[in-house]
Amino acid sequence: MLQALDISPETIEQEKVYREMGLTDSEYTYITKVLGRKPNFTETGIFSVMWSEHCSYKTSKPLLKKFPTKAPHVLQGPGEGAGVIDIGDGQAVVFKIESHNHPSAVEPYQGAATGVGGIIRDVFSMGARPIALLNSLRFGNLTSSRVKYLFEGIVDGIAGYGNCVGVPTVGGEIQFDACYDGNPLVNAMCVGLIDQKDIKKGIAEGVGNTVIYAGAPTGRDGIHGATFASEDLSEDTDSKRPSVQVGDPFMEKLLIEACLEVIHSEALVGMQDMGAAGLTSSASEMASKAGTGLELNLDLVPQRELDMTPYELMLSESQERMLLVVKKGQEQEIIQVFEKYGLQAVAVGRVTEDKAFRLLHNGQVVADVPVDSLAEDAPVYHKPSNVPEYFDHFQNMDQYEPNVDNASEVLKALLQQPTIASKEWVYDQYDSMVQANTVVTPGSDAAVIRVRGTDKALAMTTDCNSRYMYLDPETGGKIAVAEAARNIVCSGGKPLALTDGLNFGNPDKPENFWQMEKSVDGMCAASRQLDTPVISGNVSLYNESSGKAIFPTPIVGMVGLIESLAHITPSFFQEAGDAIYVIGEASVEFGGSELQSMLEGEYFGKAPSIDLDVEARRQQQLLHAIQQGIIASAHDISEGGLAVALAESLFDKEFGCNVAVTNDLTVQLFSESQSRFLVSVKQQDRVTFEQMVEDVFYLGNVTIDGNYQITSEDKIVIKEPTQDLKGLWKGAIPCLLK
Amino acid sequence: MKFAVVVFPGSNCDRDMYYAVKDALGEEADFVWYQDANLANYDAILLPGGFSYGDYLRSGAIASTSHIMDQIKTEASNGTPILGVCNGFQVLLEAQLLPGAMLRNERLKFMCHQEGLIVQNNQTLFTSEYAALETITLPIAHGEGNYFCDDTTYQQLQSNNQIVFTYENNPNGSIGDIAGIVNKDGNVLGMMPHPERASDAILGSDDGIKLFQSIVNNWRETYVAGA
Amino acid sequence: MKKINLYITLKQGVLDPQGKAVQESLHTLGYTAVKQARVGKYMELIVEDDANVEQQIEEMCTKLLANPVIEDYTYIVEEGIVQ
Amino acid sequence: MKKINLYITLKQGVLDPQGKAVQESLHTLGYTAVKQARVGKYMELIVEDDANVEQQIEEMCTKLLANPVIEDYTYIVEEGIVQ
Ligand SMILES: Nc1ncnc2c1ncn2[C@@H]1O[C@H](COP(=O)(O)OP(=O)(O)O)[C@@H](O)[C@H]1O
Ligand SMILES: [Mg+2]
Repeated sequence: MLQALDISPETIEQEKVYREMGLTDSEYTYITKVLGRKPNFTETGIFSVMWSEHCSYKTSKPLLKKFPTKAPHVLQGPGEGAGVIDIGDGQAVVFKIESHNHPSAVEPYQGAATGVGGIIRDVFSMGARPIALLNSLRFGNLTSSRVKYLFEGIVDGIAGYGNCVGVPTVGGEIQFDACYDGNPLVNAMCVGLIDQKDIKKGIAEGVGNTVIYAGAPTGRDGIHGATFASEDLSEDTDSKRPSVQVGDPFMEKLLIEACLEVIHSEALVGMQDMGAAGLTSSASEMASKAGTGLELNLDLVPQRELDMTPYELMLSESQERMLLVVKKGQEQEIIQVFEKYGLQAVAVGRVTEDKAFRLLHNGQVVADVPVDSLAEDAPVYHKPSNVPEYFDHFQNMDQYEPNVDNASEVLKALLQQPTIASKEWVYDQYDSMVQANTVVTPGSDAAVIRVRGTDKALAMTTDCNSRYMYLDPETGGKIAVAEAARNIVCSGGKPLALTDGLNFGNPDKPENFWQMEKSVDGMCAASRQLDTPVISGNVSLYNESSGKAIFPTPIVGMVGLIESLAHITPSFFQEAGDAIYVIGEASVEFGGSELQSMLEGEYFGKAPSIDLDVEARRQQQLLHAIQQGIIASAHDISEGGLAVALAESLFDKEFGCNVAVTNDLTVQLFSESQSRFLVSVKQQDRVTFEQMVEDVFYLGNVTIDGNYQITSEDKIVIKEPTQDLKGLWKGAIPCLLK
Repeated sequence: MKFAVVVFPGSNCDRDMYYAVKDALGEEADFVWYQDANLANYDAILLPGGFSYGDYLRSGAIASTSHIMDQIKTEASNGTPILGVCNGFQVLLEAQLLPGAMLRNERLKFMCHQEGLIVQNNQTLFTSEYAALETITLPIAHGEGNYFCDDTTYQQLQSNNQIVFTYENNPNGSIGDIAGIVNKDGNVLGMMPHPERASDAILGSDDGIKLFQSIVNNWRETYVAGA
Repeated sequence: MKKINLYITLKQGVLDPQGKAVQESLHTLGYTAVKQARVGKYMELIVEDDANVEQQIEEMCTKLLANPVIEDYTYIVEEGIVQ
Repeated sequence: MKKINLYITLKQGVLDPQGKAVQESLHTLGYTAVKQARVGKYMELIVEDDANVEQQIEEMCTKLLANPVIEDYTYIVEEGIVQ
């Protein structure tokens, strides 16, 4: 760890000390140009974290620009703590997703916990009350003890933090694939609710106004965390371990209450959390956005440890800290609120006119750099991109057709694949009901949270099938957005907008950058077509271990509006006798499927195709039918195909079904063709339903006998007690962990 | 009737409790911050769930030493109905207003889901609206809900009819499947399941309403003549 | 300054699922020689010298640090700690 | 049998929210002489005599019992324990 304080600007240049901090030679030269002199040690550190990928998005910016971000209902797009969407009645929903992959690989509990803490702060820093958490997780195969350790620790960390702060964890998704063995992914999403008049931005306006530091004192935790997140995980990672931060959800809970109280004070000008790169990024970004400067006296910053240097104070990633800008003379009003909650709040600086970021320590100026050079004017790179060989090879392959002789056995095996199996072991550990608004708890397509005092509710989900992304990132990108929207629609909501968590490998490799480009292109196309603009997001690159990149994993977090509580639709069958339909046809599409992985041990070929026009039309028609009250249940067909969706729809009430399929049995049962739904309707609604929704095929009925039964050409091809299937599906993950 | 919802640093079911009283019951409720509390003017005291003081050391331990507990003890001896749910129950145990202690769940994991409960004693201030041995569904959400007491205490609980709720399928290892107990005088109830989260059918169960309704009805019978 | 090393353990007769889980995990890892594991708490308090520590520590333990229904405690006082 | 008393503490500089909460609570109770509190874990392992304990315990600590990223550990071996 770099500790030396007295390294002179000359030494930094001659011995290229800046490289250890993650700056390149040309970046260093650029800094000397901006400053007109050599940066000192503290300044070099400040530039290095602000120009890290994590803070500056220097390689992903050109791609992020492509996202559609505007729509009449978007009140705040990307750029603030979180995006904001109008939901009517003067209210708005605020949400964002964030990754904490690298810290979680090193210390699973604290890494995941602080990831949750960080994303919650992003949401309440806007003035919104956090009302829900979701997550999206990726692990290697649950056969190695290291993966099990990471899995248990990460789930425990998410639970430990979320449960304590009192924000329900209501949904998420998990996939298991070997490419995540050494590099698990932990993406956490937080959703907040706000009255539009209370929206606060992270801006340092008003020359002369006071900068207040609130929350936990600064320690030496997580120094260079942002840079750490911008490098490959390597053998070397061990030596960086002390940089892992520890979270204090109790402190966060107090911060939430205090911040949501000061939001109503007209003394408050702006507020931002201290996330990656701590005090450095929050302070400089607040000034940069306001077109002002900022002067901080570091001697006044609350400190947990003795003799901290300016470098350490500025780069620390201690958790549970906020930065506020407050009208001059009204500081006490704000400070008192924090004190009521036993929290420290201290004036540490002021807003200046000169657009400089100036730091004082022991009476001396220890850093003085133009604010914009840190934020807005950070370097941007246009990385070379190259089609990977594997892609062309996959595109030229014939459609893969699996060989299935015993449909029953295949179904049972599929239900036990960890990616498909019940995640109850996970979400039972999350308090999914605190705040007493959770109408649909985890285990459904999308979680549903009612908006108290109205007849509205919010549906939310995270999705990304990274196998498709690997085979064909552009198609995969479309599917990720479409699938998220499908899950919202199934629960009765109209998809509003999305937040993206872009997880990729090292962008310096042209093949990886190509994956990024194509994924984003696909996501853009789908979000345009489905009218779900991108309002916030996060980028995590360098997700590699032993030189191998993870599958491209751009996670989509989506929120939808359910206009009336009466529209809330379950994902499972409601009553025996109801008619079962599938919307959409299946074709020979098994590339990237769960079945392919199970039978072949790898993924290859083409991803399932998707026609966005068809997708949009089916979603609209299904949502309309739901709003008309003729849909008893709706579930999207995803991993494992129709056979798995059917089983999942039976489990809750342990019904049976009697379903007849025609044509190729394997395709009908297991294909992962897109834009399909499994729905049930009351017998008397069948005619209306068939008139309202196109591409529907009647499959059979829900039965009371508790047997999952499928016939093909008058022969029974599967007949299994639902209870048995449910037992396999529920028991798979606990069994692997034993 | 006027309820106090006591808020400790780290309480997080305080609002849920408040809305259960206000919206589902239509009664009055105030949040009472642990520091500036005056509990004398309330007809019932609710200790909500959450993680007071982060559940550091032992759940409920640090809150149980705060000054407001003196007032709560006074009110308890005055016969004021006091309900502690989840963390509130843990606080009551640590404050020795109820006997026993809470251990970590047998399987060491936090758990959150609906559980079936049996109303073992419907002759209390809190349960008179339930039928004897009625089975109800309430959510649980806790990591330390494994109720423990020594044999003597357990026998006393039994012989005094202090066991109010038991689990149908013991989720956490509690002695005697105990989910909730009342003090000897019958005015202090501690329970791990969350009745306040079961106050609206849209949330999966409204079996919790009768508990609050019992408190109100018993108060009316005692204090509101002819009601 | 004095340093108090405080050990809090579950009472005999109180089930210790955490200890059991530790033991099982150790067995899984091949350490089958471990016949029993119990998990408790260890606290270090730094206390000002002039304080009447020995008397106060008993109080602190019974009032807050240990729960007598389920826990036992012992402690060791180290003198002359320089902070 | 041997008994191993194992003490696991957070590394210097690692945030100890639990210790902080305990300290503040002790202050509220009037024990203001307590200048610092740190909370760790204490484990007692009973191990068969023939086991090559001293060597194995190091392994057990680094592999399972402590997380070297944020925790330190020390232990004492007591010989000749009769169970
Ligand atoms: N990490 C998780 N956290 C919380 N809930 C989860 C998690 N993983 C899965 N779930 C729950 O299980 C449901 C089913 O998961 P999944 O099979 O991925 O659904 P889908 O394919 O419809 O997105 C999710 O919608 C969610 O409610
Ligand atoms: Mg789904």
